Amino acid sequence: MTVKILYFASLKDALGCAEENFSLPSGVSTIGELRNFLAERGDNWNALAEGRNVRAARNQRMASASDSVVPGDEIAFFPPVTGG
Amino acid sequence: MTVKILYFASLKDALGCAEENFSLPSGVSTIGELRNFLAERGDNWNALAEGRNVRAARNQRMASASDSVVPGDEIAFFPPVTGG
Amino acid sequence: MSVSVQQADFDVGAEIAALSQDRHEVGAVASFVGLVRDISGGSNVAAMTLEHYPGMTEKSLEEIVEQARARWSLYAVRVIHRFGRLEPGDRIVFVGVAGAHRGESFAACEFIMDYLKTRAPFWKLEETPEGAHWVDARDSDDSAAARWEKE
Amino acid sequence: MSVSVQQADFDVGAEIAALSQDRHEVGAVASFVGLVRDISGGSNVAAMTLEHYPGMTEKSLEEIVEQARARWSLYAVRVIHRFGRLEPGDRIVFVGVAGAHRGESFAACEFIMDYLKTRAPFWKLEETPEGAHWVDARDSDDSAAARWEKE
Repeated sequence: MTVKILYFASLKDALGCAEENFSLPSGVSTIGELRNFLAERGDNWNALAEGRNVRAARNQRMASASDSVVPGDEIAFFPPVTGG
Repeated sequence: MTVKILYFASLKDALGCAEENFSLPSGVSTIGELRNFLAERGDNWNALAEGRNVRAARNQRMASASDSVVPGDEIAFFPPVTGG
Repeated sequence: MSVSVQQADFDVGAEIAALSQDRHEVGAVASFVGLVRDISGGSNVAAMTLEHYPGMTEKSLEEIVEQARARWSLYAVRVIHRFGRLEPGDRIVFVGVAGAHRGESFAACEFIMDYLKTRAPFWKLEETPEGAHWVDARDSDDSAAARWEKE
Repeated sequence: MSVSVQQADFDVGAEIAALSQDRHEVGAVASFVGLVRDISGGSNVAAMTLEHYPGMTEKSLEEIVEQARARWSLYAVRVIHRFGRLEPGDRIVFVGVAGAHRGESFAACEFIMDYLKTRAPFWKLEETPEGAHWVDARDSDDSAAARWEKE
């Protein structure tokens, strides 16, 4: 019933967390719901709050807030990309 | 009172002439007039006739029919370019 | 293999030559090399570190290449993106596209760079005299990518 | 020297590297290599000979580079065009442009190629099984060059 969550770049630094295994609580079934749940952890986790410019990927593909999250997924949150 | 005239590529082949020194006759003072005069030489020279897709340069810069020709000029006639 | 994500530098001449090697139908190779600049937003940059998302990086680049191949008729495409610590003048990224004619090669090369800039998971951390900081994404990169949606 | 007209081949990797050598303000090098194709208008091409107008060729290429430099802020530009007999797979032309950002480097590189195709005095004579013939200019090259007039 867990998902793997990865954080990158400035978001990783702000949260002090690169990776965690997370048990999906009831009521959390989309990327947007997961993000809101994590943002409520307090302290630095409001870096994930609505209005912050955070992007998400599900199983290594860009995802939107309405995309589902199911156990076994690899979810990632990160700032807009700046490679190239 | 002469100009140097160069011919390139398919035009050179059609005329059987790469280069000539040419005495400007009276009444020939523009690129267009020079081209018309040469086209009247007969035989293959009608490759220079109006309607044929011929470009011109004066002193190594692209020129139009109304540009002047004066003694000492280097004039060139050639087909549209196809390099690159 | 058309996509590589690596720490090592690459040989631009060899990569460009490979795109037309034994393919005499290729008439046009357009390519792009992105380099570390020594200045960014008015600050001197001593070095930068490129972080990426291993696994997703390769997938996203391959998807971008597939999209380019679906839009244009291309004979060969190559994308290399480095990660790790780089200094001013160092190469960051290479994109090379081989086609029959220049219009499609240029368009596909620019398309891949525009999409890479907004969709491939890389992030730059710059070291400046004021300290290290993450580079902000540029709005101009979003609009560069967006123009391909309209066409 | 930014323009060369020569019979000899050139080293693409060295040319691209030279565009950003000791210029750490360069972030984007766009380049183009044109090659002899083994097919043209449905005929097999065994070889082609590039004729040019010595003197005017160099001047016209230098003028095109000046126009690109007037339009965009560029750090370095390089144009090499070969003449003489070339075979399929051989390089014909190189255009490389170094700028701060990719938009201007891509645009200037494509601009130079489009203008070169319509304004630089080169002509191609192709050898095919049906004999040698001069290549006709393409209308698409005129329209490619014309689009820069409007912008």
